[in-house]
Amino acid sequence: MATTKMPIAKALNTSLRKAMEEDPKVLIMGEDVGKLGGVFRITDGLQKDFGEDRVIDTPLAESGIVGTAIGLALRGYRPVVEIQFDGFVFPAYDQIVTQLAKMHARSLGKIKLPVVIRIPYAGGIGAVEHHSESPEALFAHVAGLKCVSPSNAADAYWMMQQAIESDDPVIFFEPKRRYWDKGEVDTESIPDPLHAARVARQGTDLTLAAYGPMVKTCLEAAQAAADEGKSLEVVDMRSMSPIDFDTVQRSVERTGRLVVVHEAPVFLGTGSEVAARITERCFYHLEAPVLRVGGFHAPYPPARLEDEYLPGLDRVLDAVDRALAY
Amino acid sequence: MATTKMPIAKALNTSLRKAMEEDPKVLIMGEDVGKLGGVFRITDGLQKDFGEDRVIDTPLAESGIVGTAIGLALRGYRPVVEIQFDGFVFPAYDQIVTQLAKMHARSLGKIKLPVVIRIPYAGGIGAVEHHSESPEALFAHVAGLKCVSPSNAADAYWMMQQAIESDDPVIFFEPKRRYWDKGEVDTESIPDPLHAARVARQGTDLTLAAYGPMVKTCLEAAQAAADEGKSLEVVDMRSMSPIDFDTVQRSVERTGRLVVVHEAPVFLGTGSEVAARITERCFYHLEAPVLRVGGFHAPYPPARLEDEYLPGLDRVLDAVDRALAY
Amino acid sequence: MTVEGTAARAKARRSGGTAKRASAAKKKTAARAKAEPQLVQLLTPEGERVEHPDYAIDLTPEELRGLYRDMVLTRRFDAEATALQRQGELGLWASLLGQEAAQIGSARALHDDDYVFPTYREHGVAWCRGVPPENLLGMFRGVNNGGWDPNSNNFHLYTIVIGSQALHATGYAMGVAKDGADSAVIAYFGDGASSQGDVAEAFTFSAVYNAPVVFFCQNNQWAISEPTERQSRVPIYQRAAGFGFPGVRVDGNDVLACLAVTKAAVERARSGEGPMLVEAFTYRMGAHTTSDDPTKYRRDEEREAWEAKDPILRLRAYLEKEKLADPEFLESIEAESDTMAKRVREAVRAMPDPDPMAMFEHTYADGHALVDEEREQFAQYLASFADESDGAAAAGEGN
Amino acid sequence: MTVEGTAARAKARRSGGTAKRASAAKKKTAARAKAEPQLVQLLTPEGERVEHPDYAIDLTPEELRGLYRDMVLTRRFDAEATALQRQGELGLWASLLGQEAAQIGSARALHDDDYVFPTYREHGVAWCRGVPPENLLGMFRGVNNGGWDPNSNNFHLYTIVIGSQALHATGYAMGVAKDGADSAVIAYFGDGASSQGDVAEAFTFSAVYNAPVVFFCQNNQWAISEPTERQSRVPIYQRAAGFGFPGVRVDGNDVLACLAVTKAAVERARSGEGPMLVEAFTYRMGAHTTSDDPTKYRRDEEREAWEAKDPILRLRAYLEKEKLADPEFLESIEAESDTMAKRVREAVRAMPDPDPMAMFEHTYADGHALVDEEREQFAQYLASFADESDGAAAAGEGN
Ligand SMILES: Cc1ncc(C[n+]2csc(CCOP(=O)(O)OP(=O)(O)O)c2C)c(N)n1
Ligand SMILES: Cc1ncc(C[n+]2csc(CCOP(=O)(O)OP(=O)(O)O)c2C)c(N)n1
Ligand SMILES: [Mg+2]
Ligand SMILES: [Mg+2]
Repeated sequence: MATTKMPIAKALNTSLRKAMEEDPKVLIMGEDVGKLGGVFRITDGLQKDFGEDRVIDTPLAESGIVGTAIGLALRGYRPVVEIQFDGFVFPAYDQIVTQLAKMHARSLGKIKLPVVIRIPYAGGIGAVEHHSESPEALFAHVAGLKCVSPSNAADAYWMMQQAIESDDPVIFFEPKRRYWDKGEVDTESIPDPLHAARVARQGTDLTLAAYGPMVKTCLEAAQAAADEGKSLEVVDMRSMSPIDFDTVQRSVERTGRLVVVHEAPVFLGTGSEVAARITERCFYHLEAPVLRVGGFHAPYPPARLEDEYLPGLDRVLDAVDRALAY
Repeated sequence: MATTKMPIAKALNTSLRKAMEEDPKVLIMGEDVGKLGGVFRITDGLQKDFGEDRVIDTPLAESGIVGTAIGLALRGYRPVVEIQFDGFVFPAYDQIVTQLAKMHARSLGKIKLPVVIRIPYAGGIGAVEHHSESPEALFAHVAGLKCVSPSNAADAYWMMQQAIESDDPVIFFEPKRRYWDKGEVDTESIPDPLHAARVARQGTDLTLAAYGPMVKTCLEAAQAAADEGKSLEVVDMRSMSPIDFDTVQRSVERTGRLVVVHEAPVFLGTGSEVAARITERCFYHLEAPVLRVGGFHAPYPPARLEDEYLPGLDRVLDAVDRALAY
Repeated sequence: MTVEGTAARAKARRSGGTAKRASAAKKKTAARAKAEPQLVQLLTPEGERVEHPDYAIDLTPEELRGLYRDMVLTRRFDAEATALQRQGELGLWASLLGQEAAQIGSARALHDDDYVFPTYREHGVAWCRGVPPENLLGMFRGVNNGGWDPNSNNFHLYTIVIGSQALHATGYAMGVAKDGADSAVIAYFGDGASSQGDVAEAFTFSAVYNAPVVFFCQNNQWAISEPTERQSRVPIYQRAAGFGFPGVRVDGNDVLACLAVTKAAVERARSGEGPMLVEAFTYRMGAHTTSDDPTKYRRDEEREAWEAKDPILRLRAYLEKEKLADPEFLESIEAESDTMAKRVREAVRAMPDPDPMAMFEHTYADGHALVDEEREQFAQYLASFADESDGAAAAGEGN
Repeated sequence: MTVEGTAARAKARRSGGTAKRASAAKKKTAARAKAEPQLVQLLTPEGERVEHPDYAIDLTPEELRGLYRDMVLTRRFDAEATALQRQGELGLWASLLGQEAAQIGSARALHDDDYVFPTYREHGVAWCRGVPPENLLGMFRGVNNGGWDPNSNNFHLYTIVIGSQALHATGYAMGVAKDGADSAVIAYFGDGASSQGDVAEAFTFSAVYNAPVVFFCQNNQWAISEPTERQSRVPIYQRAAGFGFPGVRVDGNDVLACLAVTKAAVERARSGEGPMLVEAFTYRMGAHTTSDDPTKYRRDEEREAWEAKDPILRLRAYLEKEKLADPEFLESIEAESDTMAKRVREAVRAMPDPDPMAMFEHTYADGHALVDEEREQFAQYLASFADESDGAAAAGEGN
């Protein structure tokens, strides 16, 4: 078994390298992805080994990056685009929502756009404005896109492989503050399907559902709760579009209670959809309303406030307590 | 009393004219808003009377329109921007989300950006692609923006007055297929607050919540249901950010059942937030899960399919029946 | 000049207005008007053949007649589509009337393996690429959002959001270069679209990567109700130089000049010299679309002046003068037009409405659980009516 | 050329690659290198005063010393901020090292009633506008996202998303013109930002409305790790002509030239002649920010070559040669620098962390029900800890 312990960042780098080795049509595009290897070094060493023709430093224009990636995909390439930080994806939003998401349908299936857009997202790294946002709901709402976020190194490796293989556009949200978290990666195992959720910890009293950076937080919360005698199940959703409601539903049917956790603002965040749909599916199983823990309806705050803004153990457990109190 | 019967389009035109007369800082900007008076004629006659300096035909660049509107607002103007159709707002999305929405907070309150962005939205007019979309959730999720949509002529008149008076950016969604629906407008009455919902029809068995174009559909559904002996209450939400949950909650506390209706796709549409929050607030009052009727997770379909795609009487009543069956 | 530091600097105060600005602006406008550039022209409005030092062209009689045929058939198709809209068969139509030379000339400069990215008005280009004309009408009828396979004719789907396709063309051309292929790519857009950031970004990317793409801007003088002065205060072809590639303005109503200039531009691209911008100076003779009423914003005289420059009459005058077209030929083209129009009309009328379940197809290539769920629910919903009409009365009226 | 119609057109097929492209591209590059344009320069790297036909300047000794003082203090402030970042007082710092002349020269060309739209690196411009230097540090410390009132000094907040502010400046300038005021607006941006569609749209809008705005591009040769060739294959100042207004390249390490050229540009704007683009050719001597490691992508020799062109040494050499600055003056500036640095250091260390409840302030000017609800809930949540610590132990650890 080819199992190695590596951080998420390295798992992504390894996965990109493998995809490039296996398919000459795979390209990397973005700002500073070449010599520098990206500001987070996710593409480190790739330009050196695959050349400037396949690892492309682009002009500083996100609409241009995604727009030309679409053109390259039309020509048969499989571009993997890096957006430097979450807050800089919006200049490309029109190309993503209006073209990338809709061209397959517009062509009645004749055009396929296997484009991956990698976005290091979410907070917790003490950064300045626009470097800590969680915009996933703004993409998941849009039909034609798929959205995923790994929470650990093995998923980072495999989900990137699967995203690149996908013939649909995938917005790949990378939990930047977890880049250095290490985990075992088995490059010869058989991975879960890209859009399947997974029970990351079993429990009986309440289900915590999360994805990306908040999975770790939820696992820690579950541990803390266990010390207090509460048994929490943690579902790693992994995919925000589609959402694997079946897995969440099965868990809630067992536990009767659900708290959804994400960094993105609660209002119209992905948690609202989980709450609405799981309530519909589990109306007679729920002993408490689905509660949500997430960001506030405010711009992401300056770094010195982010610990207050971000859902942490205490806020998760506060919601757990409230749900259990029903 | 200055009450006149007029279509929504005329009410908007009258309201814009009034705002321009009363405040020389109010400007109109957009594509074809001048001589042509806009493709829907909402700004008809305004350039003739207020001049090219106040009713500004812009270059065809939506980011430029919103970006310069921000600059004009910084200089003390109150721009009212027209986006020609819903699907064309995305080139401006970065300026709206990253600048317009956040600059007040970024400046710790020192900068105010009283910009109104008018978007004729939603479907039902048999148009080609990009001319029938309902992107409101993509704006309502973003802190710093306010989002409203009138359903009738009186609201169109007054809500536009209030949006222009507001010191916050307002995304003003105009239900384009209702432009020609007539209603009484009393220009001397005292309007409801801009973000207050309103019970548009009283009922006892179930609440229908909707805004913009779907209010009429819901009122018709309520009428049809009445003929079958079911008493539906209709709440005209009017505002999607903030949502007046109190009014919806009070209604649901009376009826015990809620169906939310919008044209936008159900998945992560505003209905998901209404469902999640009302379930939280009314957990012990709800006799059925909150159901949602809306668009499918697909690009807006070609015109010959829109009658199937759009929520109509039958689909609303189907959801009503399902909710009542609990 | 103030050179003191922080402390000495007084709080800023705005001074009152002056009239300086207005008069200077006026001077500017006058200077601009004088600087109107020359067009590349090979055929005058009167049908005289003229030469241009940089752009020569030598066509066989058959080729010349072919261009005439293309233009006449395209115009006829366009008129038929307008009529079909009036008759309620189409929801909308965007006429190319007046732009036949720009479209046919540029499209006939292309090879089969070149790739075309159109706007929503390139019906003449589509014709030259071999897209069956009736296929263009699906989206205007509302039965689809693009009714042909882009790869069958290397002719991309119509793009409605203006300017976006310039980037797709650039990316495609970057791929052509990567493949080492020697084909070219052409992106069409309008004078209005030239203001979009996406078009500027396409200029930047194509220049930086030396991509084999030709930007073909049909400056038809109007973007719905806005004249070109709302988009630029200098001729649009001049935009290119500042991005590091050449631009040229061609008489867009002169099919020979459009052909010659586009040919030169695609040859340049193919031989690795990178992008080029062609501005075809032409005129939108009709309304923006069938929904538009140009009397609201432009004067009839303008249109009338352009009628004298008609692209078809001009070529016809030349053909007749040179005895390249006899009445028989001209009649045969008319007859062919009639047949084509009839065929198109019948084909459109026969276009079936799509099946409602088609809404759930093609959102994704690899499937999506939510779409499956919604498809299933909608099918059940539809089925419930069947049940009801078997049994009791339907619940509501209409959908 | 193919002139047959639909039926005769064969299905498109791509032909194989050729080597033509590569060799042509090489030729191009060679031609480009030759065409490097002249910079406007008034002070050579050796400190010699030279004249330029279009840009004269005549400064008093005091003004010259003022420019020197501005540059030295700015550099010292910048170094102090870098040190503060290393000491953990700031989360990040974007150094302007090497760009002092571009910033001080351009900023000293402005009137108090002109309005400035900076990027995130215009610390020298902020200094000239009278923004207390420590106020710039709040956002880099993470206590706010912009710590000054833009209207106090007509100096807008730092804009991080590159290029966006060019449109704000243009809109502001459109407003100035509407008001009939005779002030000007200046928008700063970098070579990297010049690729953004927003910058092109700002060029379009400013030209079409003849807005009194100066676009000041500091081409510091790098956009993080990307050299300017990744953004443009011709000098950036040439971009302007294609939008219908002048562009000029100035020696960005020559404070006199930057002052003279910017002065001409803002005067032009004020007198109603519309926008102008100034490209200040300079160099980012340090890392992009304190998070960046330039050894990954650029060679030391490049930096060393630019050291010889240092903007401060150059002015100092001139002042000394002309006997405009004696040791006493130079020492006084050093002393002033020390004092300023100390004050800044102390001010930063004293900056309090914001109150958590501040998250709920200023999202809206007129309030918002959801914010009120969340504020209330969060206050209750915080209060619950107070309760608990009164009574039992806290539920979890950390937030
Ligand atoms: C981004 C965007 N904004 C607005 C529109 C609405 N619109 C459709 S065509 C058009 C005018 C385009 O003018 P031009 O580019 O000159 O092309 P023409 O129609 O003259 O061929 C406008 C504003 C659009 N399609 N896309
Ligand atoms: C839209 C956007 N994309 C990416 C970034 C990340 N980023 C910050 S600065 C920078 C480089 C900017 O280079 P340039 O414009 O030359 O300015 P300089 O930093 O050299 O002053 C990048 C890519 C950003 N801030 N905004
Ligand atoms: Mg046009
Ligand atoms: Mg730079």
